[in-house]
Amino acid sequence: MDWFFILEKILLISAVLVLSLVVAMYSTWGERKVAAWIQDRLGPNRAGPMGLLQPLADGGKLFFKEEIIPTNSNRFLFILGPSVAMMVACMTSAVIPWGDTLTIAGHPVSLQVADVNIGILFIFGVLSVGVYGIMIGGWASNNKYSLLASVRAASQIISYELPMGLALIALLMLTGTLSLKEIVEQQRHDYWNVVYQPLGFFIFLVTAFAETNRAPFDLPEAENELNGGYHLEYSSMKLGFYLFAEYINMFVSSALMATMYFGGYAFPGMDSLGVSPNLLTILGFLALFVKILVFIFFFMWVRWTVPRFRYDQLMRLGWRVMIPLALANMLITGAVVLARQH
Amino acid sequence: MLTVLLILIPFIAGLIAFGLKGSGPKVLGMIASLASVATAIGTVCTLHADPKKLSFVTNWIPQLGSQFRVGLDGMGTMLCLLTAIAFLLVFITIYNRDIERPNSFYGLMLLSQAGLVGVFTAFDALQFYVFWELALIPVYFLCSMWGGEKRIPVTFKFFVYTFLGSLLMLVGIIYLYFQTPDHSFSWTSFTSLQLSMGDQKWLFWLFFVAFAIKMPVFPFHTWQPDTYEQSPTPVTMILSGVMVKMGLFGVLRWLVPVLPEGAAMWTDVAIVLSIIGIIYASCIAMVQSDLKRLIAYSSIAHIGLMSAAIFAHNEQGTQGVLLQMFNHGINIIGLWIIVEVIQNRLGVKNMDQMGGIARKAPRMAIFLVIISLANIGLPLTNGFIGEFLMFSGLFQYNHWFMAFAGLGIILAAVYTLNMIQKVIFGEGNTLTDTTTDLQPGETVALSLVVIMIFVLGVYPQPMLDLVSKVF
Amino acid sequence: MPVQYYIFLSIALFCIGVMGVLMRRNAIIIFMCIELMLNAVNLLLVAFSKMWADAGRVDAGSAQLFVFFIMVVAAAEVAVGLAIITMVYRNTHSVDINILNRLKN
Amino acid sequence: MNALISTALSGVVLMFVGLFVRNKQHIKFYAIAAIIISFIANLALYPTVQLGSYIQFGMIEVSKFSVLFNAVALGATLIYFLLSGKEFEKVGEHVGDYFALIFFILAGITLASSFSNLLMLFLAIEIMSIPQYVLAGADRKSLKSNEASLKYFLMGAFSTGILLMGITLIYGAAGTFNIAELGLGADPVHPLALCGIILMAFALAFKVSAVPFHFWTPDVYDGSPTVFTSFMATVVKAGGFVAFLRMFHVAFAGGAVSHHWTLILSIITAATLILGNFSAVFQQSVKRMLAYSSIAQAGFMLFAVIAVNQFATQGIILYAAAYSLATIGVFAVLMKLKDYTFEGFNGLARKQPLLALATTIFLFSLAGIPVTAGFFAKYFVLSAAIQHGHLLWLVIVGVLCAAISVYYYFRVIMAMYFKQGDPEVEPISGGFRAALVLTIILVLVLGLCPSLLIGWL
Amino acid sequence: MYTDTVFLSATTTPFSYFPIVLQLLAALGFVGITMLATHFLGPKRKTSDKLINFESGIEQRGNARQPVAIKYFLTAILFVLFDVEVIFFYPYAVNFKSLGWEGFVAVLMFVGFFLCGFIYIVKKGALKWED
Repeated sequence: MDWFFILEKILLISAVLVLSLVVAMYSTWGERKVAAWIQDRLGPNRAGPMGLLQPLADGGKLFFKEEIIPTNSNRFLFILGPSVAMMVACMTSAVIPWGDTLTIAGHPVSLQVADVNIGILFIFGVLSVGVYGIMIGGWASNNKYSLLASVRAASQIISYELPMGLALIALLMLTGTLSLKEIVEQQRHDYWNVVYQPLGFFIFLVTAFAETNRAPFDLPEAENELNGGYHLEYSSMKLGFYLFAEYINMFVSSALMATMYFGGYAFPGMDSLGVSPNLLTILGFLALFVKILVFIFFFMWVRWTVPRFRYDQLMRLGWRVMIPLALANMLITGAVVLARQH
Repeated sequence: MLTVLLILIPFIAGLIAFGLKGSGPKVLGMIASLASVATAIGTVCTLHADPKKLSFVTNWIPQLGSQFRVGLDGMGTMLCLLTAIAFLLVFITIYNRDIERPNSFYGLMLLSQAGLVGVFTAFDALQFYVFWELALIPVYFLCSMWGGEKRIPVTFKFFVYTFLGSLLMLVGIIYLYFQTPDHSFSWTSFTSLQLSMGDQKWLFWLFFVAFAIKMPVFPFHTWQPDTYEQSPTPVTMILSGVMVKMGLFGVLRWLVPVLPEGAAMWTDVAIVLSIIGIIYASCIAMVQSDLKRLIAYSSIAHIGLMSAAIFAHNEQGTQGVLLQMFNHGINIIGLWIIVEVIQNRLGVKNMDQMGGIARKAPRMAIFLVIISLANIGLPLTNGFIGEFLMFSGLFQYNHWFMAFAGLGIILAAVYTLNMIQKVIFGEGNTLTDTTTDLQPGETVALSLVVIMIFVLGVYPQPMLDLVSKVF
Repeated sequence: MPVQYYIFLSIALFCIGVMGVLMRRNAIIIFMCIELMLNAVNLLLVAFSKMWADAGRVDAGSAQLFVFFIMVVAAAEVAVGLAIITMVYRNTHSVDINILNRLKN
Repeated sequence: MNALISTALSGVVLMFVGLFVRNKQHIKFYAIAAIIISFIANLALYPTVQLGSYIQFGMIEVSKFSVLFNAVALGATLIYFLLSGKEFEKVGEHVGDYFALIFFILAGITLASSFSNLLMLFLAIEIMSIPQYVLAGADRKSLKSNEASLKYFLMGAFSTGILLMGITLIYGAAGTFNIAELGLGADPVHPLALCGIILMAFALAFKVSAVPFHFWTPDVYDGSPTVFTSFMATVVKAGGFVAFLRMFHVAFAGGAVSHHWTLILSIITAATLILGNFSAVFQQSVKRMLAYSSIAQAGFMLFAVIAVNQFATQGIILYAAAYSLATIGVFAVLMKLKDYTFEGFNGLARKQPLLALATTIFLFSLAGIPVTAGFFAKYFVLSAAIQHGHLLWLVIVGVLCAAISVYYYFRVIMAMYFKQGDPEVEPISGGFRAALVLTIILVLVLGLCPSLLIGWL
Repeated sequence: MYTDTVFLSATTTPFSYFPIVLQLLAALGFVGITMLATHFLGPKRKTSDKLINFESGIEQRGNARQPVAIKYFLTAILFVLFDVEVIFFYPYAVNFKSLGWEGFVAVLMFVGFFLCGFIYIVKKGALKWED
């Protein structure tokens, strides 16, 4: 056991967690700004310059709000729900390679918390726990709207997990590995995967929207039907956790898409720049961050542009369109890869 | 081929009978039984001329080494003849009776005949077992459908007893089968087995119980009086006249030759059981007021004597048994015919309600007396010679046994005479006054019986010649 | 880690599952206990697979394939089982298996 | 192999036939056609296997035995469709699905008769079981059906867990799933293997409802829709037995290991025989009586599992055929009656002589009376046990129990022939009569000439 | 054989999962501490009206935990089935280059059965939400 290794990992984990939280916080700010921009308004502009302190104010507010647990609810599950949601959101980032290795004092430091050989499966597994957070929260509230919303959310999430899994399989056929790090390294020397997998990327994108309950798939929290959805009974930081979890998920999904389809920390021509490896790693990290921001912007753009689906449309899209599409994508990928091999 | 014919005639006639209506079945039954008797007589002649012609072998289940193997020796021929005659007598007796659903009745009767002949002709153990069961099933239906009030439970008891016994026998057969070197069921393979004493000791019981139930020997007899009482009388005739011989036949053909040492070892036990049966049955017969039960118990006593004589293991005893099998069959059928007639006329079975029949029906009375005396074994009747041989055989084995068995003769005389007294003599009553004498059919049947009684009583030699032909 | 640890863990899980099946009355919980049994088996299979792979058997991976099949079959069972439990619940408003004894009469 | 493919495909086809064909009568015809095709496809392999068995993909072994057993199972199913196909419509709407499920069960059975790998054993058992859970609960409105389904499901899944543990422990001991290569015969027997064998014996005993793992059987058979009980209690049970038999004959026979399980299985067998028969005696409903009788008959089939010899293999095939035909026949008649108690049969002989005759012959066959198939079935399994040498006590128990079984089988016969009554009988179609006569003929022919069946082996 | 896979020959040890455990602990700590902190920080002025469920101002009637539409159950059940079918693709996808066209044909067959089931449930109306 190497103490430096542990220290390095603890620092990295803290950094990643803080980064996700900060990004999530500023996503709320960004979201409002984007909404304002699209709707030709100003958006938050009072707290700090350009309203930059607004997220802090919001966070503080959540901390100091009164915590309400309805008498009819199941107390333990009521608290467990948002905790699970938040935990899951924090865990997915563990296998994402944020950058190549830095060399600090002779020690190589990988900018990835854990390079496991089943990275994709890990994310997939952790993500599917996320549905429990919503389900437990909705059930524990003992409120008809919450329950309905959580059941809807559960159905929606599991339905879109299938095409997501199939889309990943196509990617897996292409790369032959489940390790995210290796996937990135492959793209560093080749075209980005999106070139080979445009359809796969599209499917993944759509399912990512559905998995994170983002518009136009935000039926679980459809205000006009469900009074706000599964977290209707929540207040203070528990509500905050649900909201944060959603934004962190959005951030992680963006990171994943960037990693798997858009080269991750790799950018074109990075190996011919001739700068020091450490600098290159930092540049790579910045490249990844830019990609992530683009995706986050895309998420927001869609939210304020596309209207919400009806539930039957949503299910039909998931089952009858996405699954066959993903299957076809998988088979075509397989055939093409095999054909090119011989 | 004659042997196969002996089975096929009643079998096919039986199947056809199910489909006939009106008087068709009984005509067919009569024709079939006449044909059977003719065939049986033919086999007797063939046996004397060329016994090989009576064997017939063909493959049945090659995987098991089981063959369809029929054949006849003196004993088998005699029993087939008895069967054919018995059925003929039954059909003659009941020719004018109204029977419900005659097609089923005659069909089942003929099928049971086929089963019986099959048992007597089988020289393959598996086939023997199959026919053993086949003879039982039609009788079960006959008793249950046309019998008395308590017929269903009583007949069922009979069935379960016999079935259980035969299953034990099946286990024995399978065990023996695995002992044979060529894995065969044939009688010759079985008899040439050299089994250890330890095996014979317990195998004996598997077979003996099956046969003892059928005979029946004390203490396996409890089904018998009830069944005889509850069965329709024509069926009782078959049961007591022919079916009980299956047990004796089984012992003679399959038990003693196959397990000689086992049989020798348990001889005393078997004889003691038989003698207990004789005395016990005779005693009960003496106090019996129900005519059918009385004859049933008398049958147990007679069979007990035969079974004891078999286990005496000597020439004379065995010859006596063989003779007596035929004669007892004839006599008991004669008795049952009279019982049937009485029951038909009076509608009762209790002897206390009878009496004075002699006056109203003298012919019947004469027949009853003759047949009863033959049944006790009076000299010059057919019963005498067989009983004499059996007693001398038993005497050779152990004279104490003979003495106790002889007690049975005296008791038999007592209850038989008592029965004659009660039934045909004495005061008549309103019921017996209406009795009419024998009808032609019954007269023919009884005359045949009496003729056989006297012929065989005076001149038993042909029968002795026949049964002495061993395979 | 030695394979014994896995064996003991699996057996323990399996026994917990068996006890649960035998003692609990709620159909869903019984069902979950059965799943626990299956997963104990899965764990053990993987452990044995590793054990035999270390012992030099080339086909030791077949045990891991077996796990896949168990998972698939378990899923099929889950599907049928959940459908049955839902059906029973809709008819009796209970998933207590004691209610079944009441149905008998 | 052919049977496996054709039954599985038939299942899929019937699923879709059920979707697209509205006329339920037609669905039945499709099913019958499919089973006939499967039957022929199965037999088409016979010339190939005559030269010897061969193993495919290291997973299934195609041998004369498997082909013959599949033929029996498919043939019995054909008879079942002919006799009871109409009853499917009474259970519910989804007739095509029911047929499809039955074909999937058949696929499991064909796998059970030919597996050469423990994985295939597991799959066979599961493919056989899962559709049964659904069939048991097919009558969604009936609480009894619900109960049967849930109970069957929980018990079945539980025994699957135990089976898997057994398989895993055996794998731990042997390092392979191939049943021919397990090589457990060494002395002393590996403790893991021993535990595994015992667990597997228990699990399989569960599936074939041997005492003391039988307790689900009466309730499940009683609660399920009668038409499916008929199938579950016959063909499927035979399939369970064939898996049992293959497992113990191929994998666990020989060497020191067989002593360990012979005693356990003997005790299970004796308990099954005694309890099954005695419980059957006290039943008031014929359907329940048949449920217990199926337990009792399982006892006889277990003889074949214990005794590892030629007679056992022949016996299991014959028993499967005899028992399936007879029980399917009795159930087919039972379904024509309104009242399932013994009294419901009173006087049937007068009203419907053919039904009564058929029932009588089937019951004779079940009781093991000669000239019916059941006699030789019992004969062969008893022979197998006697040849084994150390099981004579078990044989005697079996024989005594056979005598007891006569009691409850004959109760039906007595009711039909010797008692008065006016049973309510549904109208009988000509096709049904023809199928019934065909079944009678089959039972009798097998009773006269078992070589016609086992001669193929 | 199919056994010589990435799964089996994986060189990574259980230790490579250690950082994930660390992250789990960190996440757990963060969530726990935040929960506790907000519990103590916020005001507590509970009234009975505040603690009843909010249903748009209408008084709550009956238990909220009623069985929902069967469609949701059906979706869940179907998900379980299809998800494990998808699982089967993973080992194939990892090995598919070495399995070549033969394996591809086998998977085509598998997909065929998959689609059979899929079409069946679609035709059966299991995915029909429109009514």
